Amino acid sequence: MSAAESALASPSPPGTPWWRRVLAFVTEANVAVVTLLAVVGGLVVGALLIIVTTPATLHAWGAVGRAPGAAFATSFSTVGNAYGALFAGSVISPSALGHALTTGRGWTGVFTPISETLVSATPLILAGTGVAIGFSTGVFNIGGQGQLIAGALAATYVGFGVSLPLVPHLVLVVLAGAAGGALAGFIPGILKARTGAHEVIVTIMLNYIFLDLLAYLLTTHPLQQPGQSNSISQTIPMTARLPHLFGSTLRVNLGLLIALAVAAAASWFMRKSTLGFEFTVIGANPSAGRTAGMDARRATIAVLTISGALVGLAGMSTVSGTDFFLSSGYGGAVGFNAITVALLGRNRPLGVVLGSLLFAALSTGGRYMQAVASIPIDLTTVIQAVIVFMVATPALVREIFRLREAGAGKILLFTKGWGG
Amino acid sequence: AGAGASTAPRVAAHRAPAVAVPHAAKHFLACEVTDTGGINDRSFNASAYLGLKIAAKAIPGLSYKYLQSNSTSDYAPNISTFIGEKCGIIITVGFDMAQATQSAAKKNPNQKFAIVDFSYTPAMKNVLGLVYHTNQDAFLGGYLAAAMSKTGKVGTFGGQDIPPVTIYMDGFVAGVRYYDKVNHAHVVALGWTPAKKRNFASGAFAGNGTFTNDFTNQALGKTTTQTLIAQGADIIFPVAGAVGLGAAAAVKQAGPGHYMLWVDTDGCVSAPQYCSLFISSVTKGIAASVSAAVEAAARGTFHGGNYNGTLANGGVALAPFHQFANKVPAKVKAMLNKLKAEIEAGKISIDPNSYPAS
Amino acid sequence: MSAGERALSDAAEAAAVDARLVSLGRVRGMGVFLVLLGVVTLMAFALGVTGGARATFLLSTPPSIDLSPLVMSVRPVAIACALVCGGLGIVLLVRLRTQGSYLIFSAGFCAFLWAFLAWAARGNTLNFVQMLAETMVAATPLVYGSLSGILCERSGVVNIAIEGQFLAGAFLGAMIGSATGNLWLGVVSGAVAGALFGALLAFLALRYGADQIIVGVVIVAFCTGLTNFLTAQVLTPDQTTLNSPSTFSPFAVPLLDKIPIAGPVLFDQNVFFYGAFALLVLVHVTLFHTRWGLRVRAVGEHPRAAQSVGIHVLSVRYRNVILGGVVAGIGGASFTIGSIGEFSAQMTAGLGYVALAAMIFGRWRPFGALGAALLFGFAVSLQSFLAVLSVGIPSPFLSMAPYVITIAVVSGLVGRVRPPAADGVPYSLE
Amino acid sequence: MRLELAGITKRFGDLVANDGIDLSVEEGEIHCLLGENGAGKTTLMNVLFGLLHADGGEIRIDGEPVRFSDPGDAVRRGIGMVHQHFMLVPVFSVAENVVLGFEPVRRLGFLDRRRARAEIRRLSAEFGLAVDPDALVEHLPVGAQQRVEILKALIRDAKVLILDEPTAVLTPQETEALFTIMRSLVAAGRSILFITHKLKEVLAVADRITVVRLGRVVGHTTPAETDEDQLAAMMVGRSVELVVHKEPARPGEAVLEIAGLRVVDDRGVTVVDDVSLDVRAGEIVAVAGVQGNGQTELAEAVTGMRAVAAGTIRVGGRDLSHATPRRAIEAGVANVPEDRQSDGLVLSLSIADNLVLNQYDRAPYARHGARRLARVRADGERKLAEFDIRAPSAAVAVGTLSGGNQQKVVVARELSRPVKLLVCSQPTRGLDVGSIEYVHRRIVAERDRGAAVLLVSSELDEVLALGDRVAVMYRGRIAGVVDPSVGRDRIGLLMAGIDAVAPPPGGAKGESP
Ligand SMILES: Nc1ncnc2c1ncn2[C@@H]1O[C@H](COP(=O)(O)OP(=O)(O)OP(=O)(O)O)[C@@H](O)[C@H]1O
Ligand SMILES: Nc1ncnc2c1ncn2[C@@H]1O[C@H](COP(=O)(O)OP(=O)(O)OP(=O)(O)O)[C@@H](O)[C@H]1O
Ligand SMILES: [Mg+2]
Ligand SMILES: [Mg+2]
Repeated sequence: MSAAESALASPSPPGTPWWRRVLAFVTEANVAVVTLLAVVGGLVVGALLIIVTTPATLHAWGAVGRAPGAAFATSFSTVGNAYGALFAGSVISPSALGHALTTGRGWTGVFTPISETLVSATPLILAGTGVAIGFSTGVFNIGGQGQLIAGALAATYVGFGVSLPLVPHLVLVVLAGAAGGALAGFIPGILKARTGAHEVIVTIMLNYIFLDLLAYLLTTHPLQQPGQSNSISQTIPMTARLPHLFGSTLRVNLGLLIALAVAAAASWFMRKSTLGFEFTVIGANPSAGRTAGMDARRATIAVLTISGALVGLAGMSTVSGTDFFLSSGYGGAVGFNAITVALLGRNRPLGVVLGSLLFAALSTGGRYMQAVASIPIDLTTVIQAVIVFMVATPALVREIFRLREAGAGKILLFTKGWGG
Repeated sequence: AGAGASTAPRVAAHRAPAVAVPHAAKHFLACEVTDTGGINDRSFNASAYLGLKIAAKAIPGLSYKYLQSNSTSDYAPNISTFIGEKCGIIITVGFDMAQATQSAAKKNPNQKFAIVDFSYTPAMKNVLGLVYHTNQDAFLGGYLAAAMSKTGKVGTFGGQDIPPVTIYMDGFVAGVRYYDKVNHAHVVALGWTPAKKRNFASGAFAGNGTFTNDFTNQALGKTTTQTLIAQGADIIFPVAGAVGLGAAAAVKQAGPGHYMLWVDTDGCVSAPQYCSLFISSVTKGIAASVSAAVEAAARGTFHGGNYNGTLANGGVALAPFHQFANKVPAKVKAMLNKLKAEIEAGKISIDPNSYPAS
Repeated sequence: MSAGERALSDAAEAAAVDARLVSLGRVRGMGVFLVLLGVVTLMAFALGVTGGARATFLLSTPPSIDLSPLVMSVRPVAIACALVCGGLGIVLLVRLRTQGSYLIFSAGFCAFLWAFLAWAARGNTLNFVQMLAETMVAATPLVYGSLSGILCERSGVVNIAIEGQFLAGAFLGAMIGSATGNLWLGVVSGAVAGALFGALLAFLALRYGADQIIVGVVIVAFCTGLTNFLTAQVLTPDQTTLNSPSTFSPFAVPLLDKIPIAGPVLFDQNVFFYGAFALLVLVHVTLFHTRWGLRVRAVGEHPRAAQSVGIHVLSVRYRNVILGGVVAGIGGASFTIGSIGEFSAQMTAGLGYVALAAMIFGRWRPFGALGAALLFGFAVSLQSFLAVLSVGIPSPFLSMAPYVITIAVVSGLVGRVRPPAADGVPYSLE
Repeated sequence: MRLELAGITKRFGDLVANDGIDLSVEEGEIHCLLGENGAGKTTLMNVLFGLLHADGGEIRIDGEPVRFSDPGDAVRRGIGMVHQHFMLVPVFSVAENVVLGFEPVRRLGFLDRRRARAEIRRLSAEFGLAVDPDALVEHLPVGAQQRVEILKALIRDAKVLILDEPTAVLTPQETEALFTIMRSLVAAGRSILFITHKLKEVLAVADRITVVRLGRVVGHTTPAETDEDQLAAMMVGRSVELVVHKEPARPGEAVLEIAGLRVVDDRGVTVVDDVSLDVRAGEIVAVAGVQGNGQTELAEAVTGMRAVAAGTIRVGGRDLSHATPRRAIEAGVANVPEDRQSDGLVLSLSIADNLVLNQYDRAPYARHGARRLARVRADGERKLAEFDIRAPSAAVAVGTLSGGNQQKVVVARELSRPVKLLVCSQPTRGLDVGSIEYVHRRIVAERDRGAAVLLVSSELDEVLALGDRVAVMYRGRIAGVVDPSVGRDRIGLLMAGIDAVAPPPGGAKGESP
């Protein structure tokens, strides 16, 4: 269920004053509250990690007997700096804002952080939605990384391979990205349907296979940059790049809109489309689906293909949105973060969007945090993990924060096991 | 390979004793953006960072920091973050970052950059490209390895089939073949067979060799090395950054009579626990040239362009023998010095294909 | 007994299903595949070489007693193998019975492999023994990982966190082993690290009914981030004291190590290897022959049934998940103090997931998982030898070989698997 | 041993499953607990067995109050339970299942399988519970599985044995065998709490009877002082038609034509062997047979669920020999599957969704690939009323309904579209008299509407009550097609593969495989 929905669903008899209803809402373990507290929890854990691993604070705590005040002061300032940077780097930097307000210039500087956050949220939304569709059909797609690469490869080839005017070229590139990912998803799909090979195994293996394939293609004509002997691809032309939304300096681009559109479509698809319903049924009880005339094999293939296509779009969105070329370092953790984001969003596109924004903010902020406070960016991974831990166990959050059991908007988080 | 028009070793010129120049002394921030290998890769990222540290020692008031890149998509934002941080100079590491660096440099003509393992043609005003002719010292390493091998087989492998790696292996193989030629020996170099003709754009392989396709998976490095040893090699030359530690583990396990050449840095400094295995190291003066570039920038004497590290300007070198100082025959040492001189003078070829393979 | 009873017994026969049997379609597939392989062998390896080409296989390395190397003339060997391979394929097709089909197939496939190796090593020498030895080494962490998985999932808890437990074990093992200079302490702390995350999984999944796969996935993310973070913050600044442990060196088992081939392959390894096999036997025996094992499996198959005979489902699961953590933690330690020495970020390179695959592939049975692990290990070792023999296959394709082979086997031979019935299903009394 | 339940109350959320139930079981008696679906019988037994914890009331053994925190306690106090949904591990052997939690071990906790077998053989002999200790439970017919459950209780030396709807899944022979066992048990001084929906059985074996409805006790009685109609009325709270009223069939032309049908399972074993059978419009052909003799596979083949190896299946002239379930559905075949929970319903989905499970993508429930959820819901509510499915609304998950109502959902779905052929397998398994009456009426109505009905049932009463013709299957073949009037015994023997004329081969011992 979506946060929005649970907000409406908070059960309190009509005629209770609004503030009572608000109070009731914020003290019950509904999605919104739990997620918020999860974020708090994540930041707390992160803060502790900073304190116990920063020499300065450790030193201060060593002398806590003599100067307890100092210990706290140092800890606070260290954590404060770090998290200040985290915020400034991901949402808005107060100093930049102040500067802009006073001088009236440098507004782009004000919006850069949020733009960067949106940029790194884009592939997460797409890939996360893809994985979520799989989950809600009982298919566990760990192949995000592979499908990402496949999509990126296809988009790149079409990007430099063909020359067309902007619009048709872009359309082609987008389709190519989807197609590439779809192919990478189709493989485990068909294997599971025809031979029963478990998608978890196959998708994991495909991740490595695509990594190696990328490495190979990058040193091979035509992908490799001409005259370049390094494993680096040709750069895609302007016509194949997703246009920026707000001027050249802010990198947030059309990819974001595509991602949001896809999420909305997916939400509709899972809730209202007949195929989505078929997926749900087969995810919940394949044999019942079969009795009702559904084709479980076809559905399995379709699910993994669609799931792959969306992840492939994520690959496209990075190549033609921000990178414009491929190299061996491509991809990073997007494929795996997609899984976490899907879970954080409870397999609901809306949730995935929100989750992606949160994750993106943490990692863009993390970059700035490392630059300013020299706290390794990996801290944000830890924070992200803790958040999902807590979202996945509302009962725990309820206990820690003494919340009431939620009526409506109760959190139901599930995946299917191996399913055989 | 990579024989770029060697401009005068400008950078090296500034590596005189570091006297703190007042106007540079107040505050200067030097920044490094790592590639996906990470700051602790025991290879060019680490070396570049060492360069920053050296510069910081040399120049009071110089502070430094780094940003980790986890994927290609991080390069541009990492660079712009540092631009926002008012870094005096930004060191970018690896050809992966060439594009990001170039566009950032174009956008910010006053921002100084130095990029490791890449050179721009035409050269840029505010970017210093640092490239190293490591086939020169690798040639010496190959000769040394061949001379020290008891089994008549030496082995090498790379982290990935890319020029910064294979150029080492070319030199190494050339050195081995040269040894065979002049000593009528039959030492074989496993792990890399350079193609007669290099032609990347066509997609033909620049040779046929052993690669881990990974700069971090040390276990793979260990397996590969054990394989080389199993196939008879007794001296291993891994060209794969931290994966080399896997190689070291394997060599150590293989027991006495098995040794190796470390790469990029002096192994006895960067991986001291294995110093007893390192006959020598085929180094690449990243730290020195980076620190030189930083110091130049701090002193306001920075010029863009390209820097080619060679044996001649000390940009590449064969490291000291350390524990092998008296195990390496004097004859060999003398020969190495002679070869060094000849290479500097361009008197002998370091192209593997100019010598017959045995 | 009444006629009805008789009818029942007949009915029972009629209804009997053996889940372990492979379907005939699959047998047919295997047959066809073998025949094709036979043809390939003939074309590529027999006719594809010059008549006189010879390949030499080293069959003995120290410490085993000396065997003279095996020198083969490639073409005849390849032809023989082709015949065996194709022949067995035809056997499968004509007898079309499921019993023993795996055996026949494996035999045929081995014939193909032999021909392939002979071809790859033509005009060259292949250290066959070392190839097998490396297979073992590569398989070892996978054995730990899949055993961990089996321990958890046999009791009905999905443990996707193996990769994370590997990392934690590798990290703490290296750090403690290095700081104290005592490798055994390293092993212990590796186990502790694994156990901690096992406990976390158990706590969240069992006490709070959190989804096991979600918690697992997140534990991996958590461990990755944490070890990366601590490596940068704690280890790197103090590399020499905190992150340069020595490593367990192999020790040869007296006498046994003299056995040709088996000696160097099985009896000249380090403690983690021997440990893995000891553990393997231990888990198998306890799981299938003791009261403990019976109850664990009951809990994993049908918790309510177990509970209805007074077995405490949750405590069984707690125990097993934590045990699984211990095993995975030790496996993790083998990456550092059992192999390389120092810890480096994400050094487990996804092997935790491969171990998971091995467990599924091995049908949640220790020796099945061993088979999977060995297959994967062999593929790893094979690709590195092929690279050194420079057979002319682009190296990226060589490195994808293990993964391709795994997929081929999983879809070609294994097919649909049957996990413990209650695997991943949260359990609550009411 | 004397067992008393006093004022037992159990709530699930706001639903009161047991409401102050009083009950006592004397030593050496068979006490029947009777009640419609959802009355709270199983819940009560689970409380008694320590699987659930009562919200009120107490349990007394020989007058002394006891608390069962888990089944372990109950077992220790001599209570054994055979659950409605078997508590057996399918992949375990009989022996492993029986001794589970009670294992004989040698040193180091190694299982002593030999002792387990011996013990089981002893008990089997003592109480005539024929079962092979080494057989895998998943290979056993339900009757044998039931005996395993009983053995489980006996090996723990249960004084009071709870049997929750043990006969729901049994054939007449199996039921008879069970009764013999029950009698020998009470003869040995044990007492039995026996739950069933089948009034005949109650009257046959009960010493005393307690009837519950909506979680309350509505009365105690004995077989002597009551009869089926009275019991039915007590259970359901209204008078129930126990005999199915149907006019003699007026068969039309053949709708289902099966010729030389052979079905092979995925191991190559022939499970349906050269079966030829016609079902005509307006007639009900009941297929009788012991579980696992091919009748299930026959139904599956007809509904397109299972591949056909040889022969043809035609429905209304259309060849469906190699049809998918979907094509069968489109050809007008309705399918009430044997196992409603695993094949018939998606328990996690709403009633409304389940009601359109095979129509979800057709008008009026979908347009251009988009579902019309509002319409689905509206129709759901309508059918709730039409088929008298007891549920708060069509939006609730089917899983929360009791067995009877779940089955009504399946029937409602299959019958609310034009049907040429209705295939129903075990349509009333586990249902109470009220629901049975309802389902039977529906099936007959469908016949009279002119549909052909293929009814697969191991419930002899049902076969006799509904079938216009009875086809008996044995080992995949049709042992004979007879008129229901030939009577139970003849049909029972056919089911056992014994032609009535031939004398039954006596003394065959041992359970296979
Ligand atoms: N993927 C999703 N993302 C966010 N919220 C969702 C999603 N799916 C469902 N919801 C929430 O759950 C509610 C119920 O979903 P459902 O599909 O039943 O819509 P509905 O109310 O039946 O639509 P209609 O009124 O057209 O029948 C939706 O109104 C929406 O608020
Ligand atoms: N675990 C549970 N949670 C919520 N409700 C339950 C649970 N178990 C049973 N119920 C409800 O309690 C009521 C009594 O269920 P119970 O299974 O005892 O009925 P029953 O008499 O056994 O019916 P049947 O004859 O179908 O077995 C039913 O309405 C059922 O839906
Ligand atoms: Mg019941
Ligand atoms: Mg019930």
